[in-house]
Amino acid sequence: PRKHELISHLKSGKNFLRNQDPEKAFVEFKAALELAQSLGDPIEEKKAARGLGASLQRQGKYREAIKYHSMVLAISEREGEDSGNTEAYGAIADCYTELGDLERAAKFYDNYISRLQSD
Amino acid sequence: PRKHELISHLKSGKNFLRNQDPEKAFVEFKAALELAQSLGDPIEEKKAARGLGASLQRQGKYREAIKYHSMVLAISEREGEDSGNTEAYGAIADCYTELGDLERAAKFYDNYISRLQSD
Amino acid sequence: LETVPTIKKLRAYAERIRVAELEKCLSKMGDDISKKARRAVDDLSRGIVNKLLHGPMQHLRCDGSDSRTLTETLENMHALNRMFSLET
Amino acid sequence: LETVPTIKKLRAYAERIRVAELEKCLSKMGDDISKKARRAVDDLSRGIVNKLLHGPMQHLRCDGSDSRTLTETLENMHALNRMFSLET
Repeated sequence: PRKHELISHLKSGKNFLRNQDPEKAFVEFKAALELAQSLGDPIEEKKAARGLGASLQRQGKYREAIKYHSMVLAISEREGEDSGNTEAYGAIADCYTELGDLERAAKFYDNYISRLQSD
Repeated sequence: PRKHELISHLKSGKNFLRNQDPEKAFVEFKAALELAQSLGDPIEEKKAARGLGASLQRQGKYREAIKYHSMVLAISEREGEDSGNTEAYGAIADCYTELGDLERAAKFYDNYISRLQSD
Repeated sequence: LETVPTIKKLRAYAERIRVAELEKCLSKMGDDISKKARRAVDDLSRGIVNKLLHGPMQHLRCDGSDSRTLTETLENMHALNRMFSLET
Repeated sequence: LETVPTIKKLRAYAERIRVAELEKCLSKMGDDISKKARRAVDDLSRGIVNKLLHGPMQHLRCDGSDSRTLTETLENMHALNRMFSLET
């Protein structure tokens, strides 16, 4: 039931993102993140964090977006399971590029690139 | 029943190709082509023709391969349905490249390239 | 470091294609698709894009210690900008 | 015309990736996959590859009448050869 609610927030979030409404998407992903955390579901927790990062990026809030994309990396480390990391490294690098911090962007892109060939 | 036999020849042909045995693949695709023609099934007919082309290509028989890849284009024209054409133009061009006829290869690649963006 | 914005643009270019093709595929497959299948199809789309981008991306990131020269890296960047119309 | 062999090699390079990823996907999806789904997944893999290759391929084929110069086309070819290791 709460898992069902969680999935439905993720789905709405994605739809809002697709329809260019990142503010509403943010609200959905935020609700999803809290549910995923209380349910102890790391896979959905990562999806919510990634969604939050993407929503903030679309709003031009790059510093905050980095915070949520980094959360994906932190969850991976905590769980010993690295799905979603390639995308997170790429997204963080995109944000640093937007912020003009090319030095830091390059470091994250290097992590991203080194993972492109693995599955 | 005969349709079932046709599908099974196509499947074996693909497996032989995957296992680097183009001679045996050719035999399977040849049987599939004859069945498809007698059943009047243009979609499977194209698959068989493409398989025959690929089998011959792997054997270095580029002129014969072109014949079968061109058959895909002919079936498309006959049926007014162009699935498989992009791949056929590309494969014919590959054969001409192998034969050293870059002039003709370029013409077929141009047809191939102009179709890459469509579905 | 001049090549960093090109990496970002090339990623975005490929991601647009990936998402558009994935949505077409999912709509063809209909709603009766299992979670496992959904995941496999998503992995397929990412796998193809990532493996195709690996070479170009790597050749946009080679400075200093690397054997590839800066000139070559910049030439790669210019070619990619042209070929994918990344500067428009 | 010097670029023609590069077109062939780039096509083959991308096709190897496409087939490998497609087979991984199909094996994950198992045998219970419908013909329609099989077709949609195949189209997805071809769609992504074809759309990603369109730009580079187009920029390997421009001679004479075209506004792009031969020099630029050759530069594109050299960059692609490097980035996809097409000459090894």
